[in-house]
Amino acid sequence: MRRNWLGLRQTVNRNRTQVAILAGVTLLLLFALGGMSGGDWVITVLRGLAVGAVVFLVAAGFSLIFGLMDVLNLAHGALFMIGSYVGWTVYVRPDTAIDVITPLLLLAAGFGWMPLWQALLARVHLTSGVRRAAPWAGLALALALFAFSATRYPIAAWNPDVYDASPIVYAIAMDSGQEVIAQAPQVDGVTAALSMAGILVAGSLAAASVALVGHGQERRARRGEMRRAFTLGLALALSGVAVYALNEPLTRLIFELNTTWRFLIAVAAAVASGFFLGGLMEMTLIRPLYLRPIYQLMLTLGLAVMIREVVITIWGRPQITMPKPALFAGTGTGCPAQNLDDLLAHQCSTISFLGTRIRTYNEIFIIVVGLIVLIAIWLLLQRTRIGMIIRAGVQDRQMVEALGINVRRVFTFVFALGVGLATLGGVLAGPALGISDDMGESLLLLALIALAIGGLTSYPGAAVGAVLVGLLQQFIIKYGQVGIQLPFMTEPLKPSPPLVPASAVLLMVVVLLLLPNGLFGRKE
Amino acid sequence: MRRIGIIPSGLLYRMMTSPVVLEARGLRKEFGALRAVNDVTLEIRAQTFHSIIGPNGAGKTTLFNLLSGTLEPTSGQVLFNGQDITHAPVHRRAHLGLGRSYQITNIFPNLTVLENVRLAVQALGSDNFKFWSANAKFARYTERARQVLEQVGLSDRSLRLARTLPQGDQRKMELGMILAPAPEILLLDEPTSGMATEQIPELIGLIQTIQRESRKTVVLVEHNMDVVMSVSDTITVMHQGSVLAEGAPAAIAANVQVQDAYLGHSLWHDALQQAQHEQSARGS
Amino acid sequence: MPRANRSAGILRRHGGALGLMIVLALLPFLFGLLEGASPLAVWNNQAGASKFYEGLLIEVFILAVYAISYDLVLGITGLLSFGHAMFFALGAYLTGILLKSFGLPLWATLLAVVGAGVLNALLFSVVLPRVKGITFALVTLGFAAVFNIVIQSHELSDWAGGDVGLQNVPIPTWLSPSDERLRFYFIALVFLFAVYWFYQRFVDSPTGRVCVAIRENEERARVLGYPTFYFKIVALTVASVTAGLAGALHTLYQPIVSPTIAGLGFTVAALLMILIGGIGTLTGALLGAAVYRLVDFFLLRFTGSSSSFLIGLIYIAIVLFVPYGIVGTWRLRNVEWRTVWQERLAQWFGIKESPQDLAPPTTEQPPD
Amino acid sequence: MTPYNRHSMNNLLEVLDVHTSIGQFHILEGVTVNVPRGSITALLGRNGAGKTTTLKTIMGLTPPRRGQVLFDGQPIHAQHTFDIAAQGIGFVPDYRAIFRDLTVAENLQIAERKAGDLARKGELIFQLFPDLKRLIHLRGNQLSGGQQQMLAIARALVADNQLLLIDEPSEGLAPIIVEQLMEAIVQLSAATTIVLVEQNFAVASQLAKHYVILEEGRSVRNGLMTDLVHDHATIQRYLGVM
Repeated sequence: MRRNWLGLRQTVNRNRTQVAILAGVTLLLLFALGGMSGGDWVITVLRGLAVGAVVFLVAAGFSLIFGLMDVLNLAHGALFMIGSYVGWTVYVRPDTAIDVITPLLLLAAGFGWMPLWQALLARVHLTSGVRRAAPWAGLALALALFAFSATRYPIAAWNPDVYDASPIVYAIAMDSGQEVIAQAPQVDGVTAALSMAGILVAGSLAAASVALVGHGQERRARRGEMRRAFTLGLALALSGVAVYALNEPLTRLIFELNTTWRFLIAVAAAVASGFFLGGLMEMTLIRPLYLRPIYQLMLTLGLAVMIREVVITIWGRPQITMPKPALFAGTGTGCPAQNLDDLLAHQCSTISFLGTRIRTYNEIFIIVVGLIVLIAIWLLLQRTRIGMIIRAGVQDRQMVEALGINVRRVFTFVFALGVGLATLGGVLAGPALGISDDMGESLLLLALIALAIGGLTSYPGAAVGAVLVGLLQQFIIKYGQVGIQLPFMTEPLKPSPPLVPASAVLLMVVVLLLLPNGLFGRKE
Repeated sequence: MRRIGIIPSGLLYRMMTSPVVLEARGLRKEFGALRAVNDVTLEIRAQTFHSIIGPNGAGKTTLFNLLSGTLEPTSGQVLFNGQDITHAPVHRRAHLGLGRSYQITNIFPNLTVLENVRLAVQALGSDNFKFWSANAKFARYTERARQVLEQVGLSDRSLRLARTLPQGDQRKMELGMILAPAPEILLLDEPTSGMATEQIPELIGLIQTIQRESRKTVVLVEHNMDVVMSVSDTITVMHQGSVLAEGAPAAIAANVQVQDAYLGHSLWHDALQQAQHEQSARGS
Repeated sequence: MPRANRSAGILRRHGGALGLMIVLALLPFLFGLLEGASPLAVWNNQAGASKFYEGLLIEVFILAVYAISYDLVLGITGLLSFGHAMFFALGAYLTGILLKSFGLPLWATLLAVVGAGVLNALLFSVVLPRVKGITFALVTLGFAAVFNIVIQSHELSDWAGGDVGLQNVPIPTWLSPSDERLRFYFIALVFLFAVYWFYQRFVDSPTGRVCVAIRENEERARVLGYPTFYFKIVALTVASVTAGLAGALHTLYQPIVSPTIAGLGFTVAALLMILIGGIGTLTGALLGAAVYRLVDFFLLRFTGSSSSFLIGLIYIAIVLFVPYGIVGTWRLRNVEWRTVWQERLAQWFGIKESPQDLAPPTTEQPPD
Repeated sequence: MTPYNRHSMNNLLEVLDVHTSIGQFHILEGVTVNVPRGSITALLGRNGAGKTTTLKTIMGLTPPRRGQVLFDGQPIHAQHTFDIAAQGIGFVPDYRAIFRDLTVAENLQIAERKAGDLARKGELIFQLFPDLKRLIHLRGNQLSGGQQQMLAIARALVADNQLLLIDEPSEGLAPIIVEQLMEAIVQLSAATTIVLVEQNFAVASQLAKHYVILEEGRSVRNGLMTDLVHDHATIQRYLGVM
């Protein structure tokens, strides 16, 4: 025991500043207890933790990506937003989501065959001029073909420009218990088949164009890779066709489900889309730029702008809501819940506690999910081989490679995982915070602040930073309502709303000035 | 200094009596658990040629970094002309008259050779903040830079971008960058590393000439023992972060401890001795 | 050096810039002629295509000044600052507020803008000894974000207009952008070239060279004896003041100030401009600003609302395929060419170089 | 016959006229190294001569601009580092590159190429470096320099490697530790081909059978170590040792 104690003392001595800051924050938290009622304090802490959980999901992915491959993915906020919108679509309009699956799978099939295109193109000798121009021509052609084919494929969708058919209206309808299924445009089988074929060709063409960018670099094809790629592409294409054939029964099936289940499916879809997008992004856009960090910044920023435009075009500009799943939406008899039994029996949306109401989704569920993810990723990092490789890679990428480990594949996985976490955050935040086209930017800023506080590449740092940012924000908001009694002042001071984001930034600046590498950052 | 060999009495006199320019007192630097420099006390006397030798990892470069201010010591003091400069920032030391070179070429790669050296001259002038005057006006800096380039034999390449020079010329240019502001003491960390064998005597000769003619103090880290033995007034041998021995070249050459440290365990040492023996037997 | 010789040298070195300035000065009249309007009509600020393009070019000039100031920070001195929009926005807002709410005369306003610019640069410099690289980027991003938030806050809305922005700033009639646009055009043009000239001089001065040295190898510069901290302050101050003045001009031209110019997006715009033109080249910043604004304008005109999508696409393409920017790519060839020729001449004729003919201090490579 | 076709089955590794640049700097300008099977080949030369870069070029960490690297007769110079390593090359860099936050056990586990590698090789490793067994739960940053060096070599032994590239194993270590390491390397060389970069000539001369001297990024001399030991002029000229 004595030795242990000595070890602790050493740790404390070595990290004096960290300990001081954490102690200071804890003291402030306790001090805050004096300024407001116990119920207020609890709810503020919970809200802080919930915001922290969402920020953590974005920050953790960002930090994993930055730590392992030194890529500052400024599109991370936009991808978080994508999670929200994809989740919303699957949740509120599953019919549209199912309609969209087919074209997406067909498009993916083309990219799945990428090794085939690479091998095929490697046999063709191209002059440098052609090699430079062809990808562009190919991409343009693919885009045109896709636009032409996709618009002819039957998709039942909303229309953001017409209020009666806008996402807002569908969300409200769902919240009030009605299900409005828009009719898909009537299309005969031949047109649908043709458009599907067109999408498949467009995807293949795009993939081939991307493959052409790396043309000319010697690369030994691995045995089995071709066959695997072929099977993967074929499976994707066939499942695309299958979804088309089973469209109606699938739609019916999903509409019959409870909203809780639907929400689960939405979460899964959002995470999957994030995973897929992340992987695709790493393979096509980030990989050529590993040695040019400033250009990565520009690229990811450009991507963020583009994603936002796409989102505005598809879902429209106004903020849309996402109804809470049934499990957290009960308001009838027995609600707000007074105890755990009530809560389980009536699936209440709120719990009564110390004279205030705690919202089960916003202030409990999100925190629980955040905790689960925190532990799951921690286990992944500490207990699995891939986690070991990631931890090693953060320190010394080259050495990991020199041990014979395909770091590129790990990169792709981590990028996909990081974006998957962001989209998970997005879909979770949807019902609590609402969905709008500027949510990505503000959350990215918060995540960056959290990371700067915690240490850019530290996993525990991301968690602590996110929680600190969340708590600080919520306490300032709360004090904005109840006012804070400061010494030497007669009137209680009420911090105004702009102070909320500003306070987080100020915290970051202070921490960075004291510890340039953040709380848990390693000195380089 | 236990054993001092036969050295010219004038030099001995200078070594013993000339004032101490740079002094390290109980200097220590720890990187985590590693003690890279361990209680090093060192006196560099004015206008001497002082070499520091030792196996790789003996802490020579760390010691240099402590002396030049790139690193701050964990404990101990650095004195320059009696003034405590342990915590003086790097640029202050330069103004006091401390110039240093690096083991790995450390230059402004995308500037021309002339500009590299000119920046070194300008550094200690008083025109650094004249942002409204064209550079061309300060001909004296350019003149001095040219003069230095002439001295190190690079005047015909002054307009090339530094990074396009071969390694050996880059080292010469670096030497020029240190010489340019005419510092009182030059700390040279393996100035010959990466140079072709033929070029080494030339560069060392250059350093020696400069040291003698302009009465500078030179501290040199070097692996080439021929060079070290022929040019040094004093040699300090470092081993595992500490000073193992100090003295005139002859004394160091004869020091068994030093031989051991440089050659590792006696097993390998014996083998080499044997080889040397055979060779001298054949030679005679 | 004989005087005549010297002026010839100036002409040779700045000939391109002078020529461009003359062309730009004549451009409104050219537009007028193309449209069938006489130069006199253009002179009298009659409505028409010429007046419209004058406006577009004024915007380009203002953006160019803004971009060149960012190039000094990032491209010349190598400081990755993500809060540059604050320099511009502070100037813009201060001009608007002082003219509108306090009724200050224009000269006093501009003086205040310069003062505020210096203070702003000092604020950014305070953190310099502590944080480097990406952390500096984050801290500056933080400063700018706080400014953006504060300027949009409810408490300041009486002065700054909240999230709508500052409206109807009173502009002195002699400078009115609607009635005296040609005069405004010339002022903006002269301002741009004055700034460009100043920046060229700055980079070519002892101080500027040290800034370049700091970008190339800060550690080495320090060991040579440069207190690099102060040089970074100087660079930031120069950039801050010029960006602030560009902001002031922006307010004078627009009469409204939208909060978007205080956002991260506007810093990114500066980054894009210098990346398009070529980082660390000064001239590239001007070119980049022109490309940025004109592409934006024409895309918006021909493709409507999907233009920002296309712009994003174009930037990604530039990143992937023109990595050194327009001027950077051009200069990459040029310097090598020049070095080769100088060496050849020296070899053939024994010609020695003169100090003026030093290769440009700017790099051909981005400092990444 | 051009040098590019000259391949001898006796050589496990052949580096043929390799040129490498790092960034804008040309580091290697014509390095040729033949590594015969089953012995230790030492790369000698002064600081900055390009020894470390040669090893990195073999590993594909700094791919060559020109020239070829043949491993077992197969060209590997255009491959990714992980592909090169997976063919059976172990790398021990001069900075040891121990993963600081991983335990000793994890540092070894990560080098497994197929499941069970460590179980099979554990005995050999712990026989060579008994210390490591004792330290198995410590983290990389808690080890001393000598222990780190042992771990770095041990890590390269976990997978079935035919060739080991070891960069400056004795750097900064106490003579007694160096001796232990040398013993281990001698034992290893019985079964594995080794390329060794060693600054300490006395150490290198005892270990290696063949040598290659590099200078200014070029290979300038090669041959049998037994001959070099007597060639005092060459030692003096290129290595500058006493």
